Amino acid sequence: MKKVLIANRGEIALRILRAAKELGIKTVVAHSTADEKSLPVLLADEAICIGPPPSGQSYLNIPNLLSAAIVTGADAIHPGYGFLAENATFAEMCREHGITFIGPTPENMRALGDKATARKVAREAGVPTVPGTDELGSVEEAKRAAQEIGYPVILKASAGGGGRGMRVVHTEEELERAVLQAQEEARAAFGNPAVYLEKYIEEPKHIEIQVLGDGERVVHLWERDCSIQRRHQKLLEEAPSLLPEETRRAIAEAARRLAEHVGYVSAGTLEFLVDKEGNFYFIEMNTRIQVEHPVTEMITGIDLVQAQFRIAQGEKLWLKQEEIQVRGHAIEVRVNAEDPEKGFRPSIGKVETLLFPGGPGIRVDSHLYAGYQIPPHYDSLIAKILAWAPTREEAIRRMERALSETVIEGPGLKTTIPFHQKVLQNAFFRRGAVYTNFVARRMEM
Amino acid sequence: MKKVLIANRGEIALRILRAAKELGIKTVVAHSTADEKSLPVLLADEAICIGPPPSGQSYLNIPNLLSAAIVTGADAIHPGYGFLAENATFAEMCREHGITFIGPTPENMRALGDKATARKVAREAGVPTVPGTDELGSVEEAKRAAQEIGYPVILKASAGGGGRGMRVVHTEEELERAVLQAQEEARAAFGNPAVYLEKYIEEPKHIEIQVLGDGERVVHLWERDCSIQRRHQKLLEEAPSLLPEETRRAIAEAARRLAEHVGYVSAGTLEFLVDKEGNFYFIEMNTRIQVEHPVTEMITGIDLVQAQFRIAQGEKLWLKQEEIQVRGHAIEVRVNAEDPEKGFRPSIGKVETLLFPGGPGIRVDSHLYAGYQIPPHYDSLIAKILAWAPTREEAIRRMERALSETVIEGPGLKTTIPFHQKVLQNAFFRRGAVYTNFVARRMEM
Amino acid sequence: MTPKELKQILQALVEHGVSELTLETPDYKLTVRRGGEVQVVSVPQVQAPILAAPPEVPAPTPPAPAAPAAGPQPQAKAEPQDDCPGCVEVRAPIVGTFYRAPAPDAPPYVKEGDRVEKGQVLCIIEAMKLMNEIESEVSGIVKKILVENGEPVEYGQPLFLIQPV
Amino acid sequence: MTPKELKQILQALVEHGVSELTLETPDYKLTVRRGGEVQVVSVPQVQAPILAAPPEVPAPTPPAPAAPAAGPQPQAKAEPQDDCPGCVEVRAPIVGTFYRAPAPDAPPYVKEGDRVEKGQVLCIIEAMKLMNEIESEVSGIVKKILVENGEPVEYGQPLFLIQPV
Repeated sequence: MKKVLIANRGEIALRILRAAKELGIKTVVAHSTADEKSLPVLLADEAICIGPPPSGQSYLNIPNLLSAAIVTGADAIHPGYGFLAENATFAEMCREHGITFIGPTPENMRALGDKATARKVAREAGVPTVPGTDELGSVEEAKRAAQEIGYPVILKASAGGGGRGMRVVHTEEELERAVLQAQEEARAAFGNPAVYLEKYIEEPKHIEIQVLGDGERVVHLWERDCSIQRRHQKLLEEAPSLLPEETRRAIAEAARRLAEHVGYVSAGTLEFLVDKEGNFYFIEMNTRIQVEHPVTEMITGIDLVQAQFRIAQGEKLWLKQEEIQVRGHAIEVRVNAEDPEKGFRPSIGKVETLLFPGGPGIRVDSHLYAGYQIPPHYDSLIAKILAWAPTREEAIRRMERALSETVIEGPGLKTTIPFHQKVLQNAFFRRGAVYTNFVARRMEM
Repeated sequence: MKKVLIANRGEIALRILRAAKELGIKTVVAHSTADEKSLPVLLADEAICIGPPPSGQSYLNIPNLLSAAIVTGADAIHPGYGFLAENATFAEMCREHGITFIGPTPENMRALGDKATARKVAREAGVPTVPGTDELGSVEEAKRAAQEIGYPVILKASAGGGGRGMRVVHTEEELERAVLQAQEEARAAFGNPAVYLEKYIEEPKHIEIQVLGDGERVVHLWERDCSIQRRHQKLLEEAPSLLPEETRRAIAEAARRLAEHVGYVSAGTLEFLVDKEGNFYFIEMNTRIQVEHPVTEMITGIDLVQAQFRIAQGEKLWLKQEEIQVRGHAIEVRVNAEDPEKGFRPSIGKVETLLFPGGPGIRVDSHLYAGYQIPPHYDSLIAKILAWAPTREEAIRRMERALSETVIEGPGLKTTIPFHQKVLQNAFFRRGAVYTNFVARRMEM
Repeated sequence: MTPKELKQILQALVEHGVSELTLETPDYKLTVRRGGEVQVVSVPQVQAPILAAPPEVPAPTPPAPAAPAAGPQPQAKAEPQDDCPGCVEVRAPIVGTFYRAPAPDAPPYVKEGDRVEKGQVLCIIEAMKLMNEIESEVSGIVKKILVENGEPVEYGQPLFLIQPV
Repeated sequence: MTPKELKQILQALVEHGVSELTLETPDYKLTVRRGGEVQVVSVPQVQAPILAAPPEVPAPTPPAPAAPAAGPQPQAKAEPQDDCPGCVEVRAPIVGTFYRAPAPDAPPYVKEGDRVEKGQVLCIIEAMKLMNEIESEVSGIVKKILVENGEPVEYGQPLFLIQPV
C-alpha cells in the first residue's frame, strides 16, 4: 500500500491521515467544496475535490470517490465512519477496481449489516440476544411468551420505531389491556396493528466490545461503556466499565467468538445491553472504526487505525489475546458545536480563539484551527478530548482540569463542554451509576 | 495542603498548576511583570506579581516569594526546576515559615548538592563514580594513577572548566608531555597549574534514573537516555534506553540505593555516564523535577508532579518497585525559540499562528497561546512535544508525524523543530547509536 | 472585530449611502452614524477615489496552519477568468481524467480560438472507464484550455474559458 | 486594541465622513464623535478635530485565552492615574501586607488630602515579619489611597496617587 484516499472529513479524516503518515503511506484527502480549507486537506500530501457541500453529492458520491482514487493513483480507500463506511456495495466496487477497502469485507457487512440477520448470526455463535417474539397472533400467545421471557416485557410495533406503540408491561394482569392498546396505537401510527414482545431491560448499561480480526482469528480489546447518551447519541465514553471482572470477560469473549464466527476482518464493535444482574444481550455490530475508538487506544496502547491499515495489507494478526493488557482508565468527551442550554441546537460559526488542553494523560483529536469556519453541512462533532489516568477517579479529575483550560470561541459559537462539565460533577456519574437513560433521569435533559 | 504558590514560570508553572488542579489544590502563580499575561497566570486561581522581569529580582527573590505565599495564604510552594528549585536555604526558609517546600529536604540538597560531596556519598553507597585522582603531585604519580585507572585518561585543570586545560591521553608514552602541557595551559588560563586525572569515557551515553522517595523508601522509575545534547544542553530525551536489560537494571538499582542511602524525599534524578562496555559511573544528582520528566510519565503512567505533592503532604510511598512497569517507548523534543541554522541563537517574538499536534500517543506541555509574546528575559524553552508508541521505531515515526503538523509562527520566530526533524531522520539516531557527542559528530553542529 | 473589518463595514456604508448603523453581536455592539451625506456628494473630490473605485475586497484568506518543512500547502487557486474578463468558465462536473479527443489518434474536439456552439462537446472526462462528454454551456470562442490532455481533474476544476459571442 | 489599530479606525472615520462611533466589545468600549461634518468637506482642516482631541488610547488587551466556566479572568487593571491626571503613583516595591499605620492603634501615616514631603513615610508593607516603610518620592497632596489597611499587595501595585506641588 503506497497511497490511501481518505473518503471522509473532520476529525476522523485527520485521524486516518495521522495513522497513514506514521506508516509511511501517502495520503489523498477527498473533500467537498465546503471542506476545501479543512485541516485534513491542509495537512494531506494531496487533496481532491469530489463534489459540492451536500454529502449525497460528495462524501456519498461513489463514482467520484472511486474516480478520485483512480486518478490520484491511490491503491486504498479508508472510509472512516458514517458516509460509506458500512456500505457493502461500495466495498465491493473498491474490490472490483483493484482498490483496497480498509475495513471489513462486503460479506462481513452483509452478515452483520441489519439487526435481524445479526441476531441470527449471534444465536448461531451462542451469544445471547434480547429475548423476544415474532408478531403476536393473540393475547394468549403474548401471555405464554411473556411468562417464558419473564416480566417486565416491552411491546413494540412491528412497523414502528421511535417509541410509538411501545408499552412496558410489568405483570400478567396488565398484559391483555396493554396488547390491545399497543395494537390500537400501532394501527393509528403506522397503519399496521402488528406488535411483538421483547424482554424489557431496565436501566441497562450500553457496553460495546472492540475487536480486531484478520478473517481467521479475532481478538478483543475489552469494552467501552457508552451509557452516557442523549436521544441515542453517545456523548461521553469510558473504559474499562465498572462491571465485575467476570462479566467483563464473559461479554468480551462472547463478542470475540461472534466476530470470529463470521470471519471478521478489520476493526469492529459489538454492542450489548447489560442489565443490573450482569446479564448481557447482543444488539448489533458496527462494522467500522468508531468515533470513540481512542478510549480503547488509550487503555491498551494499541493503534486501532494503524491496525486497520495493517490488516488491509494482508498482515495476519500480530496480537495474542493475552498480550492485550488494560492499563488505567480513559474517558472521552465529544465536543459538539451545539448549545446544551438550547436543546443541543447546532451552533455553527467561526473559531476565533482556540486553546486545547495539554499535559499528562490528555489526547485531543480535532480538526479545528483558529480561523476555521465550521461548515453547516455536516455533523457537529468538532473535537474529542480524552483523559487517561491510573484510576477512574483520577481520570475524571484530569478531564475536569482539561476542560477547564479549553477555549473554543467564536461569535455565537457554543459547545457541549458545559454539559460535559456537569456530567463529570454529577454524583451518580462519579460513583459509576450510569445507564442509557442517565442523561434523562439524572440530568433532566 | 489547600493552596500552593507556584514559584516558577513557563511550561513548568503550567505543569505544576495542572497537577494541583487535578488534586483539588488551589493555585497561586507568582510571576514577574514580564509574565503578567502568561498562560499559567491566566489559568491560575490567583496570581501575584513578585518583581520586575530580571529573575534575580523576581523568580529568585526569596523575600518576595515567601511574602507572596504568606499574603495569599498558600501553605506550600512548588519551585519547579531552575531558579530556587535546588536552593537549600530557600527550602529551609520555607520550613521556618511553616510553608511546605514541595521537593527534597534541605539536608538532601546539601548531601547531593555539589559534585564532590555527591561522589563521596556515592562511594559510601557502593555506587561507581568516574575513577580519578586528586591534584597530581608529579608525573610519576600520574603514571601510577593512570595505570591503575586504565587508559585512556583525561587530564583536567583543578581550577578549570569549559574544556580549557583538558587533555585526553591514550598511552603512557604520551602522558609525561601531556601533564606538562596541561599544567602550562592551566597556569595560563586559570593562574593555577594544578591538574588531576580521570578515566576518559569515550562516546558515553548520558543515562539518568528517575527516583521517588519518601525519606525512608525509594523506588526508581527506570531510566531516560538524554545523550542528544548540544554544548551540554539536552535537546531530545527518550525512554527506555537501548542498553541491555541487565545494565538497565543495574544502573537503576544503584541509583535507587544511593537515593535511599541519603533518605531522599520527593522526585529526583541521578545522572550516569555509560561507556560502550556497559560500565556506568554516577556523576551527579538533580534534586528537583526535571524538564524531561514527562518521558518517564508516559512509559510508566505515573504522574511525577502529583507524586511530589503527595509526598510533600507526608504520604508514604504508595508504589512498590515491582509495580512500576514500563510500557512502550517515549520521546521528548524540546522546542526552543532558537534558530538552529544560526547557531541556536535565541529568537524571540510574538506567536501569531499556533497549532499543536494531537491524536494518539502525543503529549504537549507548552505555555504558548496564539497572541503570546515570548519575553526575552528567560530561557528559550517554549514547548515540549512527546510521542509514545509501543516501540521506539513507531515512536520516532509518530514524532515525525507530530512535528510535521506543528505550526508555531510569528514574525521572525524560529524554533528548533527543523533540528529535531533532522535528528529523527538521522540513520545513526534511528538505530540508537547515540552518545553525548552525537550532535557534534553526526550532525556536525 | 479587526480594524480591517470595521473599515470594510464603513466602506460598505459609504457605498450604500447608509447614514446610521447599529450592530450588536455576542461580541460587540457597533453604532455608526454618518452626517453630511449631501456634502459628500456635492464636493466629490474628497471621497471620490473611494466611491469611484472601491478597493476589491479580497476573499477571506484562511489563517491556515502551514505544514512546516516539506508539508505541501494548497495554493490559493488562481482564478482563471482574471485573464479573460467576461469569459465563462467550463468546470469539471465529475472527477476523472481529462481528454481533449475521443481517441488517442483522433483530432481534439476543440482548439484555442475555435468557435463553439452551446451544447457542442468540448472534451471528455473518463471516470471509472466511462467516457463522459462535457458540452459547452454557451456559444462563443474558446479562449483558453486550462488542463493538459490526460490530466486528472477534480470536481469543479476549471477546464475552458469561453468568450461568449 | 493597539494605537495603530485605533489610528486605522480613526482614519477610516475621516475617510468615510463618520460623525459618531460607539464600539463595545468584551475587551473595550470605544466612543468617537466627530463634529463639523460640513467643515470636513468645505475646508482642508479635515483631520483637525481628531488631531486636537485624540481619544485616549487604552492599554493593549491581551488576546488571552479565557478559562471558561468558573475560570477567573485577570481583569485589565484599571490605571488609577486616569482619575487624577498629572498625579504620581506610588507603587509597592515589595510583596507583603499594606498597613497605613505603624501600629494597630496608632493614627495613619497619611490621609487623603494630606500634604506630604518627599521622603515622608506613607505606609508600611510587612513582609516576613519585617516592617518596610514606604516613602513618598515626591512632595505633594495625597489624592487617593488605593489599598485598604491590612490588604496584601503585589509587586508594582499602585498604593497612592500624589499630586506633586
